[in-house]
Amino acid sequence: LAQGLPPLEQKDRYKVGFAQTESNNPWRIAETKSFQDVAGSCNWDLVYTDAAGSAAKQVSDVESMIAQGVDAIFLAPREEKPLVPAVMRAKAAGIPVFLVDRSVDPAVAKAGQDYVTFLGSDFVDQGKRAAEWLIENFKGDKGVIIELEGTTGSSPANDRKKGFDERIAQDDRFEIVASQSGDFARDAGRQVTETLLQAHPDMNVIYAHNDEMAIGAIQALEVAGKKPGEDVTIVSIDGTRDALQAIIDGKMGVTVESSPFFGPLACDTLKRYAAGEEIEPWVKVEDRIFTKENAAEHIDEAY
Amino acid sequence: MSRERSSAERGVLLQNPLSGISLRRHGGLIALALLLLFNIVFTRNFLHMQTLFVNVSQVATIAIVAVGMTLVIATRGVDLSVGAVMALAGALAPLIFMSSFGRANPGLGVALAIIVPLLVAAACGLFNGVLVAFLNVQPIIATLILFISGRGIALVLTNGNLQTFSNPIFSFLGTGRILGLPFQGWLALAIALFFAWLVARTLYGRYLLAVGGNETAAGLAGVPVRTVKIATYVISASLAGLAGLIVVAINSASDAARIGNLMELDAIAAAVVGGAVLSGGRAPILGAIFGAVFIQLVRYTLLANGFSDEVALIIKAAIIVFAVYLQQASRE
Amino acid sequence: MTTPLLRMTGISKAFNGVPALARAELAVDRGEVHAIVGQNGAGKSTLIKILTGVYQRDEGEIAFDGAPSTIASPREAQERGVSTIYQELNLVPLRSVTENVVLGYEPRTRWGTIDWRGAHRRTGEILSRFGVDIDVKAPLATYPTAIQQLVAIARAVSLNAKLVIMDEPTSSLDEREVEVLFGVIRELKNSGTSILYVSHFLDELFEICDRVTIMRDGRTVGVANIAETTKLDLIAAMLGRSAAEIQTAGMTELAATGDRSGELLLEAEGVATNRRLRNLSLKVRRGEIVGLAGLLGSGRTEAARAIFGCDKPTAGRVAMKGTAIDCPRTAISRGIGYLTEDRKAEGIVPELSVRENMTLALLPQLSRMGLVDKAREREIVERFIRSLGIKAAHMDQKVSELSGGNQQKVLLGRWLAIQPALLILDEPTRGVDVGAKLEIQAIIRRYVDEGCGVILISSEFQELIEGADEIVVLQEGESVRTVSNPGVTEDMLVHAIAQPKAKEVDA
Amino acid sequence: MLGDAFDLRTYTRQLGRSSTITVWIALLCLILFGLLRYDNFGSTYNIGSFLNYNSMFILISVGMCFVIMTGGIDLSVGSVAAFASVVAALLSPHGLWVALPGGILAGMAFGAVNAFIILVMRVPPFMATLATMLAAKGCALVLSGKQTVSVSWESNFTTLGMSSAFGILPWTILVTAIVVVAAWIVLEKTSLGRTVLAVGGSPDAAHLMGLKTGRAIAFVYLFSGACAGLAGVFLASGYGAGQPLEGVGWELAAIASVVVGGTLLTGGLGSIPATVAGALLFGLVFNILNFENGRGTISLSAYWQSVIRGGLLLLVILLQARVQSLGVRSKTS
Ligand SMILES: Nc1ncnc2c1ncn2[C@@H]1O[C@H](COP(=O)(O)OP(=O)(O)OP(=O)(O)O)[C@@H](O)[C@H]1O
Ligand SMILES: Nc1ncnc2c1ncn2[C@@H]1O[C@H](COP(=O)(O)OP(=O)(O)OP(=O)(O)O)[C@@H](O)[C@H]1O
Ligand SMILES: [Mg+2]
Ligand SMILES: [Mg+2]
Repeated sequence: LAQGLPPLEQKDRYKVGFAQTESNNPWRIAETKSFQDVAGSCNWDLVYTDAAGSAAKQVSDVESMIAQGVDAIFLAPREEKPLVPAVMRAKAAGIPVFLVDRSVDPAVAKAGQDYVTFLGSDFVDQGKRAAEWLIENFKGDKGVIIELEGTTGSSPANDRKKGFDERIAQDDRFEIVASQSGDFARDAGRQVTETLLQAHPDMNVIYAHNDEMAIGAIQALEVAGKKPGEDVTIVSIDGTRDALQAIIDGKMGVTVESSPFFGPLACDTLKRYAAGEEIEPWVKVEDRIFTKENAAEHIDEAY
Repeated sequence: MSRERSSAERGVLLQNPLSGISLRRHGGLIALALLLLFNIVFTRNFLHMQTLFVNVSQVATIAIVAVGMTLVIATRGVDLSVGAVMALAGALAPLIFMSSFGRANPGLGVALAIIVPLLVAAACGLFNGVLVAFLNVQPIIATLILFISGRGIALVLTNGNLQTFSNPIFSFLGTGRILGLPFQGWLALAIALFFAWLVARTLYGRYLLAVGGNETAAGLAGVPVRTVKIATYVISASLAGLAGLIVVAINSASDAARIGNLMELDAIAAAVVGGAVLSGGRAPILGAIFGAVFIQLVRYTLLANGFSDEVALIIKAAIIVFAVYLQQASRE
Repeated sequence: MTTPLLRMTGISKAFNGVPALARAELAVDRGEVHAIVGQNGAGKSTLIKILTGVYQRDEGEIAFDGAPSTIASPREAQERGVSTIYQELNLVPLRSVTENVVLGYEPRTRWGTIDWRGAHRRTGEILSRFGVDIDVKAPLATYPTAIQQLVAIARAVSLNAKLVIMDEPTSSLDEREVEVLFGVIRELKNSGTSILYVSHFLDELFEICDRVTIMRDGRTVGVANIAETTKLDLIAAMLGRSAAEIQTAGMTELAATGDRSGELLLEAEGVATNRRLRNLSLKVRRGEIVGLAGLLGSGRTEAARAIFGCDKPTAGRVAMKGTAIDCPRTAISRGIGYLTEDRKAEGIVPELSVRENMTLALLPQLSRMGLVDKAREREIVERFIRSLGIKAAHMDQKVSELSGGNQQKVLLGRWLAIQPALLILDEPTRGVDVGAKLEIQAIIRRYVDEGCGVILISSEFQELIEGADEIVVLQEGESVRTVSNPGVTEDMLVHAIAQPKAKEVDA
Repeated sequence: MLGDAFDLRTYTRQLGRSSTITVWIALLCLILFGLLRYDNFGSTYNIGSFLNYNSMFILISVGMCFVIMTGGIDLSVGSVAAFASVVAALLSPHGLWVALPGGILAGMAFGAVNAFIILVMRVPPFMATLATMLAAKGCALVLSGKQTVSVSWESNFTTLGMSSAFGILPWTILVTAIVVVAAWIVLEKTSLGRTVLAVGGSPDAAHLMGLKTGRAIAFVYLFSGACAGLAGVFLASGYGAGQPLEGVGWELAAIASVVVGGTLLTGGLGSIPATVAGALLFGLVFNILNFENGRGTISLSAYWQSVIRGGLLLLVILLQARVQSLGVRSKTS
């Protein structure tokens, strides 16, 4: 086996820790639920902790899992850097760690060495794909973009901004005239859009870092008498049920999937690892892209 | 004798409205005027009906909660639970009108979806009030309990799920218009006027100020201290519940994890900028509305002029300090 | 002649445009006990606060100890050798007695930390000079007002100041403590310390002071050697009237007249509360003033609280016209009023106006369906401001801006306004000037003559003896005996108070 | 009835002692509960990591206790700790002896700003520190470029947060213990500490008594800032990153700890050891909830956890009220 990774014996039943970051949005809730569901089918005793948005608490949560002697830990890191100690301590205690949905600082901790693998998608890529869809599908000659950022300073917000902004800069039809935080929330997304609409009445594209803010933006547009989908193109990320419905209704252009359903993949990966298989350092989740063409087929799987 | 007459004359002088207008006395108003001026010059499309509309619709919830907060602060308390109570009320409403009963009786369903959450909110206020009035728990701590767990209860009720709906009658609370301005704006105004009248003209108002000013003395003068306190917390929570319903109605969605997040801070800031003193004994209700407008306008200004979130935080902090400073100076 | 220790000249001070002092003067010599007298609101306390840097003067000069004074804060005042006992007791109730005495001047150990043992001992020693022997480690708030006042005095005296200012130090002390205080003042004087002494008890001045400055309406209207003046002259100067005019009035206005066979108003029978009231029995009839006498801490205030329903009785019963009292609200609705002893903590609501303070207890009667009838309110307040002679700029002035004595009148007005059948007065004339005192006494008397009952608690024997029809004597929370007027003399009363417990009832 | 509620005399006599007892009893009960119910709850590993994590909360609670004793409040501690963690992380390449004082000074800078706004501009502490809470968060984000900031792993900076003195006692715990003892000595044994209490008890009186009230108030905010700064250094050093988004809700946790420890929010009374007990009590709840989830019988959702935490706070408060009234009764009978 790879250097230093703690082994996992093959057992019928595992005591598995899942260290969740927070539960204040539908995406996280769907992710947690996915783990809880799979715990039953995969024969796990799930030790679930919730760090309530604090990286430090999440490290402490992982430590309490270590103290309880779990067999393996699935960690959804709050942040890349501060969770490194949690990974290291688990490794020192001989417990294999699987990272879920976000990774930790690759400069300090390495897959296949300090932790088993990272299961997840690439936030930067999500932003980039949203930009690409926009570049391909935008009909007008001048795209005036308002960007609704996620929680200031959070890594998905930073990454989704980076991916989108870099890609869109390569096309001079587009200009981002305002970029403000809507805190990943519908209400804030709505209020920010209402305000920015006043300051930038000529805007015709909204890029939201998640679907909730996009829905809020749609509401703001409607109140202001604009037609979302016609006057204003909306691109977003996540793939929630409401977003798919908005796409079907023609109010939204695209949403790049960011699947929260890690449970089955986690179960599978754990089994493979216990069986002694070599695990690739990044178990990529194939994120689909939902548009008018396929939204109707997938709406029933959405959360 | 002669002295008496001259004191009376001085009284007249003091009450003379003209002698009252000075820079210091109206610091808050001047700050607001400066802010407006800045916007008129620098913010695009500021003098626009739609701007007024947006701001009124956004300020309404803060204003409503700030009115209740002002009353609580007047008793020397503070209510940290408003945000959580908003979430609780906001989570309940869709549960009710989307239940099978609510669907079967749409009219009654919506009525209940407004009344029941308000009652639950009032019950939260009762809980806070009883802790404060009967068990002498310090208000910050008493209301901290619901601050911590109120949102949790809302999340348990909804299983953490976002509830989305389309219900035009209920949504009127948040999206309706009267004379071109948002319904909730008129509602906030009506609430403010009502409570301003209540404080100025009624027994409750006088008792409120007495309890906040000197609880012991008030009790010895026959003021029903506990009743007054409990009533005040109930009012504050009920108003928060109403604000929660409005938020849910605007969004056509209820997200218990987010409704009313950090509302307590906005409401307290609005109350204090409006002239409330945390040591109790004053209840400037119209001031609270002024404070809410001020805070909303600061937010709008920073957003519309493209200040990034982190810089906006620093500027907002400076403006709050400055506004309270002016408020303070004008009182001394 | 040497330069005086303190000379204040041409001091003016206005609050919100309302002058409190207008070119006031004051000079205190070294080693003298100098009094300031004047009506309530004359500006005595303000003058003192300007000296100690609490307020900044608008104009005028101060020279202290031979140099122009630059004192800008109480701290500096203390450092320059001025220590002060302010009128509104300024101590920290939650902290221990020791801390209240030594704070800022704690004895230190070698390590620079506070030497608590030394501090407690020192505090004990200082207090024992005043004949007070208490647990100095207990929070100050656990002791009655009088003890707190003595603690304040002890602190001021222990600072080894050149000038000790005492603003109404005796207002809550009884005669014994006053004597002790005078002893201490004489000691201070002999050691060369000057004392500035403010009091409304003019008799005291003649006993202890050398010179007196008289103030009226913010002005200094005279300075006199005590030996060369009379009480009457002082009063005349204070009030700005002629001596002859004053002389016609008696010294207290309480003097009993009417018959005392009125209907029984209040009856307390073996009442005990868990605030150290152990066994109180008394009866009050219409048209009667019942005095409560006792030593400091004998439970007079506790008796009043029990009657008013503030403290739940653990034994016995209180009945007003046959019905029981269980809380202040019922007491008020049954027609009882209670003027408390501690004006600041239990009386005024400082943020509210004179008007709002005065009608606080009356409000239920002033309002219909929860709505306050403002016109009637103003009218009533107007009337009481006039009849009580309250000096306020206007009725909407904040009550905290009034002088102490005027605040007291506002509170008296609060209770008179409800037209109670029974009024409990705990030290009603504390801090009230002679003129006002007579007025208040006259008001009480008029009120009793109209057929109401009064329970009067006073540390001034004169007030009790002349005023009360019956005096119930308390010892350690028990009503031990009753003496009846006419015929009570000061000696008799002192005897009754001091005599060891043994139930007996005078005829 | 009014008597019970407003009897300051008996209240004060009882308050200090009985509330302190309540928090110790509650803490003891919780520890016993954990020891009896869960395996490994009492393991050195769990105790060590528990104390290590909670040392940050103990620090800010002690700072908060001083502020509250003056009748003030410091809502900025969480953001200030986050800000200090960013500063310390940025300084970490220069080693612990630069980053540690740097972080503490960063915290004290905000303490100084608080003191200035409160003392000079006379803005009430609640509003002043609410504003600096926003400002510190903004500064942390600006300084960090909205990213978590990696600390240097080459310098000795992480020694503080990740290793132990003499190989057994984590440095964080040791340092925290020293701060707690120092704070306790200042409060109980120095003029400054007593002035702090006096200022809280009655600000006017303290001023008229000639105490240096301004100095005491400035001190408590500086101290609270320093404690938050030190907590921020722990945060950076122990978790390998400066985190501008940390510290949310820390101020309320600290206030709750202080109050459960028997300190009056109106000032004038307070106990350092009981505050520490309060901080441990709240930390323990999280620890126990994590263990409870590990028993696999029920898997408590995060929402239930917050309901339970609120419930526990309620319980402690009810207990406190009960003990107080018992105390008052037994005292007087
Ligand atoms: N802080 C204040 N604000 C406004 N007015 C004040 C203030 N302090 C005192 N005054 C006014 O100044 C005048 C003098 O008050 P001061 O307290 O000096 O009287 P005094 O001679 O001490 O009376 P007393 O014997 O009742 O204590 C009063 O009319 C009072 O109302
Ligand atoms: N010298 C003392 N040492 C300790 N405690 C005292 C002392 N004097 C009074 N007390 C406490 O105060 C309690 C009652 O004080 P209270 O104020 O009711 O007395 P009072 O008779 O009303 O006197 P005052 O005239 O000062 O108001 C006593 O029961 C006692 O416990
Ligand atoms: Mg005076
Ligand atoms: Mg008394």
